[in-house]
Amino acid sequence: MALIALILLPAVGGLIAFFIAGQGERERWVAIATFALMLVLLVAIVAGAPEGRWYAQVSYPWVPSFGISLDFAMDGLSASLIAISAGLGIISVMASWSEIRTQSGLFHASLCWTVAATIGVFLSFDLLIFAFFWEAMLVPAFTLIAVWGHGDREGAALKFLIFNAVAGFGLLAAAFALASMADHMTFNAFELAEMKLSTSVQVWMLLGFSLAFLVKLSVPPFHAWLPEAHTLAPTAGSILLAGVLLKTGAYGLFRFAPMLFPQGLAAVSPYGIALGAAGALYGGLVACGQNDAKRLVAYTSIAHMSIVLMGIAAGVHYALAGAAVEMIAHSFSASALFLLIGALYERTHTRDLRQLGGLQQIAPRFAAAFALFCSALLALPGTANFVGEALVVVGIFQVNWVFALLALSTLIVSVIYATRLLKGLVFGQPRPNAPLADLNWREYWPVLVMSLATLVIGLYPQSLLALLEPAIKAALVLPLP
Amino acid sequence: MASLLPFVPVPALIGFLVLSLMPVALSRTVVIALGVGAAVLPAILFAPVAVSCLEGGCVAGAAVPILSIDVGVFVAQIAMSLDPLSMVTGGTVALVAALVLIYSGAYMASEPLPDLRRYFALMNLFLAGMLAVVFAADVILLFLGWETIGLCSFMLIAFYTKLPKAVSAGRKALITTRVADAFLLAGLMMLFLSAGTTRLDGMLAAVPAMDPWRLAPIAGLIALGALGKSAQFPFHTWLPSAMAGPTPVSALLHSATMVAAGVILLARLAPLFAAAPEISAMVAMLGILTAAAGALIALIQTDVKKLLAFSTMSQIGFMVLALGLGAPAVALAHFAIHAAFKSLLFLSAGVMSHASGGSTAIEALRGARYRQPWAFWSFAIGAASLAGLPVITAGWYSKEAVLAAVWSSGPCGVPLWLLAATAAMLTGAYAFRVVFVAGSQSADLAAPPWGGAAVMVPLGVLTFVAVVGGLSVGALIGFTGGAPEHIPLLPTLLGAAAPILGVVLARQLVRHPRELERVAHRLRHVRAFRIEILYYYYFVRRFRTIATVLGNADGTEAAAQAAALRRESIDAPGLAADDPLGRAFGGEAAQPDFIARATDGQTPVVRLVSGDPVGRILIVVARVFVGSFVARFSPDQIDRGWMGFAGSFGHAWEQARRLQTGRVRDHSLWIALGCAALLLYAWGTSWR
Amino acid sequence: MTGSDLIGMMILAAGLFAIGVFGVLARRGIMFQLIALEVALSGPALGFVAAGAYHADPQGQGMFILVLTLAAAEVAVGLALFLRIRRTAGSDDSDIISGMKG
Amino acid sequence: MSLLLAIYAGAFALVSGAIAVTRPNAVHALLYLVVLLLALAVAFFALGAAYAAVLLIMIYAGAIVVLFVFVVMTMPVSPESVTRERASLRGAWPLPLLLSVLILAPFVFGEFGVAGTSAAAPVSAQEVGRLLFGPWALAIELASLLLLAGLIGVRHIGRSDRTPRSRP
Repeated sequence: MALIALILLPAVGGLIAFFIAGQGERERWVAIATFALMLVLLVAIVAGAPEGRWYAQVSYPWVPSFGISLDFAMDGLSASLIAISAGLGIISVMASWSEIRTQSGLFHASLCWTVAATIGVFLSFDLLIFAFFWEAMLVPAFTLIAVWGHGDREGAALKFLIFNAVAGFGLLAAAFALASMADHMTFNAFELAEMKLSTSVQVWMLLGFSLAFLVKLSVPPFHAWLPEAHTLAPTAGSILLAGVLLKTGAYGLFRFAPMLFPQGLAAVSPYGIALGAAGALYGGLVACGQNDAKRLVAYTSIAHMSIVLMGIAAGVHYALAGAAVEMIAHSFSASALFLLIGALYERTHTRDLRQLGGLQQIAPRFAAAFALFCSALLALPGTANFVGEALVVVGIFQVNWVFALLALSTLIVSVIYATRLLKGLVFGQPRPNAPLADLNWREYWPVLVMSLATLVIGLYPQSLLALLEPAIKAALVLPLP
Repeated sequence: MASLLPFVPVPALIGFLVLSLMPVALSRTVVIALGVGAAVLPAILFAPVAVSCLEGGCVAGAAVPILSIDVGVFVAQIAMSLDPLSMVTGGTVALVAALVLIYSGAYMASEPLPDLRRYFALMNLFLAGMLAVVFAADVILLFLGWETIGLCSFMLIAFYTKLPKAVSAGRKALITTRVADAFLLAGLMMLFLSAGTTRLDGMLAAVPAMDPWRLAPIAGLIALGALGKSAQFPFHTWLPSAMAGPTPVSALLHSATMVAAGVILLARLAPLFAAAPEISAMVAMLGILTAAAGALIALIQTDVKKLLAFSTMSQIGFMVLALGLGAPAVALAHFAIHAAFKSLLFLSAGVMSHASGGSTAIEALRGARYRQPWAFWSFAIGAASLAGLPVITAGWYSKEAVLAAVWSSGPCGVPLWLLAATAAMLTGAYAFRVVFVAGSQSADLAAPPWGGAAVMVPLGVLTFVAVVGGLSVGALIGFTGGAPEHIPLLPTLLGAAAPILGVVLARQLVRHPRELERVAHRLRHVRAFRIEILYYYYFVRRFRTIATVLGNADGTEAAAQAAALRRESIDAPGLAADDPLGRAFGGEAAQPDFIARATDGQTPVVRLVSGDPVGRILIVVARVFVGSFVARFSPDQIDRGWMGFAGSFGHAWEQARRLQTGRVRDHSLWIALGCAALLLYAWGTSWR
Repeated sequence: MTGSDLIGMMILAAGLFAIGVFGVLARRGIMFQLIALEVALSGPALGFVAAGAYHADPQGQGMFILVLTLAAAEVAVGLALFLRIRRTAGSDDSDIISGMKG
Repeated sequence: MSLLLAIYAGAFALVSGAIAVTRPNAVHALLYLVVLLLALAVAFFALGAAYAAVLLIMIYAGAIVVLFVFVVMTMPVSPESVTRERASLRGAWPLPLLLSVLILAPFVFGEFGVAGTSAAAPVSAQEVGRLLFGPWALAIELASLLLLAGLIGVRHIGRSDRTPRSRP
């Protein structure tokens, strides 16, 4: 029951925020309260969880004739992702304190509804409900970009919607095909996992599923929507997009691909790794050429998510652990960078690397934050990204050392774009007569929390790995250790 | 009592921490008391463990786990091993260290307080590190101890920081051993990767399963690492120059314990080397080579400490020879006995040189017999044991065991035995050369009052061990799992004759110093023996020239000029303007346009500082890479592809529109067509 | 009434329907299309009654009655449209009204 | 109840339908339509569906076709309209013919599995009435709704003095 409450809470919170949106900050505090309440509820669930992998499991038959039932379950992986979503929710509200003036009620409502839908994705184990939340996620995200974005925001929002909605059909089609194959039609992922399908059928099903996941994961050639969506979205929008929405793709692949189609994934895994490696390299190289800071970070997200894909496709223990950690680490680094660049944009109204610079002399806090998260971007040891990417590369070495070399080259490219971002923003001479206010408390505390998280996971990954261990074991496909 | 083992090195560690980090100013006596106490305690703590071991408490491979680090993907187990090997070596190290520290309590008393405190802290840290190496049952603790003793040897060699020679000797020792440690680390890592566990016994269990082409490099690398630390042939240059440190340091580190760490490691990993015969053969060759060369060079030395250093190198050559031929137990026995009499020699030489004004030249010791009778006689007994005079000294038993092992080690055993015997004879020669010089008459007989219990006790104990220790050699070999070799009478007799011959040769050399000079002079010119200079010309000098070229010290003014340019923030167009190499490229026009285009007018990626040719090449390559390769990616072709695809829908719509004529007839035509198609399909599939 | 007889009647009904469709498609005049529509409608009517007869089930004729009502309503509206078009567009050619042209 | 008569009448209806559809002159087409309906009625009688046949004649031929006649009367059947119809028909008949053949083919060549014979007793009007006012009551209501819709549609379209309202 608690799990359904976890989904309804942000939904209802959004509704309340929408209706009481008078002048003043009421709806912002309601949003923050909702997300805080969610975190408390999550902690309560995890604390009171029985032994074993699942912290909580609930199942209500909804349409028995078609075998559709509301079954939600939460384990280590989904718990941490939900915690991040709620945390990023609070951070995005704080980040858009001064930025959003018009219709802020609707803004905070769509923030809450996006998080509600993503939590639905993280919890649901019924394929139809999963597909429902998968599509439901797009609507509030679309409004976030379309209404409060910059520049050609409608175009970017439309592109985002078309890409993801069309890909969602792949998921839906595969889900229905899979459900109908069961002797009695059922959408429950656990029952479907028991079905013995031939490898070729599994591969086709996997392609259907992974179409949706790859587009949401924005692995090149499916990444075209991400740069515009992230660049033209408001700060809160890009934080949520990078921190939460990208993770639903990774989560789906991590959870359902090995569970439903083990042989399929094993057969496809070399191509998956190759795609991931090529994508990471492509994302990195394109990022090197960008002049707009936010676009650069958007392309780095593409590179990092391709690395996650490589980890999952490799299927060995190290790689999966690496992918899981990389997912979470990327949430912190990407959203922090978007927050900082957004704050910078609010002050200087430009994101062009060639015009910015010299933060070191005039805004030390900015410079410090950028330095830390740029180092996280290039996976400096000691940051969580390093743990993720190192484990992925080690895992891939076990599978195939050629791809591992390719993966390593992505790390090299990551140095190029990370240092370019750092040089563009922090070093060099500040523009002569441009006084820049340093980070105020609203922006400083979220960045502090996220940098602490990155460093703690970076220096002591055991804390996170223990949490994710059951999920990783369940996702093991290849016979390798 | 076995669980006491992990606590044996702890007092030494605490001693180090207290002495080095305690902010409180300690008085001289407290420092000495603390230093010596912290060094003696491990020996005391070790006694009960040894007793329980003797009663059969320890079997090969038993280990006391200390802590385990769970790295998520595998569990690293740090443990200390409780087997005969660590008992024997641990006992020797603890005993010798305790005695040397007691001796140095008196010997170093005249040092200024801060140096004294630093000395005792470092000696205690060394003891802790050495015990860690000796007891380690897993690779992590082993390498931790290994590096600590390397560090302490550098700090202790360079103890007299004011002497430039000592500091350079320290650096030389550190660099050589670090190079060897790098080999060792590589070997251990490869061993870990193929064995999958960090525990030594686990690794040794995995050795038979490993295929030979993977095992050979591992064994080779580890052997190189061990030989480096034990100052064997390719890495031996640092040991003689390490004598620049204080005598107790040379006594403890560079004679008994540290240099033998390599031997201990090779003994512990004996099954690994047994599985790699060609590597063991190489090790044996290096051992015998160093033994012979060390003995020969020691013969022509004029400084007693240098002589003893070469003697240590030669004796360890014997041990390595025994190891190479697959007799680790014999090597360990020789190590134990050698540690005793070599530290005895060093300590007594220290006393004699201290008494004769501090110089360690052999000539300066002339007449020490009458000035320092105690010290002289203990030195003489030590020398006897080193030479291996038959029956009466411990050295003979252990050397005899080594020679027996060499004799019965397969086909080429006999020639090796001959070489080893000549080396033994030379050892006898250079050992007794010093004794005869020290024993002869000398003018100034005044013996300044020096010594005292703190010096005499260690010398006494060591002399006792040097003499009586021999009886225990057989038991030691049996205890550490080796089988004593039974060889025919003739080689044993010849083995016994060799040292006596050595003594006669020594007497000849002392009586006719001039021949020795001629021999020494000729030897010094033999290129093979001028290894010291060899190293200098081939490695050090070349390295220095490259470093200066790269550093391009004269490039500094170019840097200053560049900085000036930048300050006025003149946006010099890229490479050419402010950088000497740029000009060398042919001035302004030469700068390729694609670099400018790539960095599209923004300030060049990196302002090139000082004339660093290699650095600049990298920068140019990076910018070319950015310019030509990355630039092609910047407008994200895939994104344009998708938008093009989306655009194509526009044209498709144009055609589609023409279809919609709006006439009722056409629309109903399409409807009818659809209906016909459906009927055909239905007929095709279900009606049959 | 054997099965093959029923098949025969069905074929006749289909024939009627086919002719009706031909008429609607081939003729440009709205009136002629309406007439063709009536012919097409009579096809299913025959089919229903034949099936009803075969199974001796009144539902066949029930359906026929529904077809009748459909025909009536449809003709009424069709003719009203025809008159309307003739008054506004001035001709009874169905191609004139192509306002829906894409 | 003779099957032969039913099939013969059906065929006759088919032929008259074909002719009705291809007449350039509207009145001729209408007349052939009436012939078709009458033939159909004969077929219904042959099939034992007397009630349906009577309805067909009364309502279909009697009322609906008469409606047609009224409207055709208002149409000037001038010789040039006839020639125009003939020209338009000549130019456009191949494709629709192909299409109607395509629609007919499955029925003709499809081997339907209707096996066995059934005692095809004539269905009396009582049974049809009992059906209509029994289980089919709702169907009849819907039929009446359909007619009402037709009525309203005709009234709305048929109004002459409609002033064209400006679109909102």
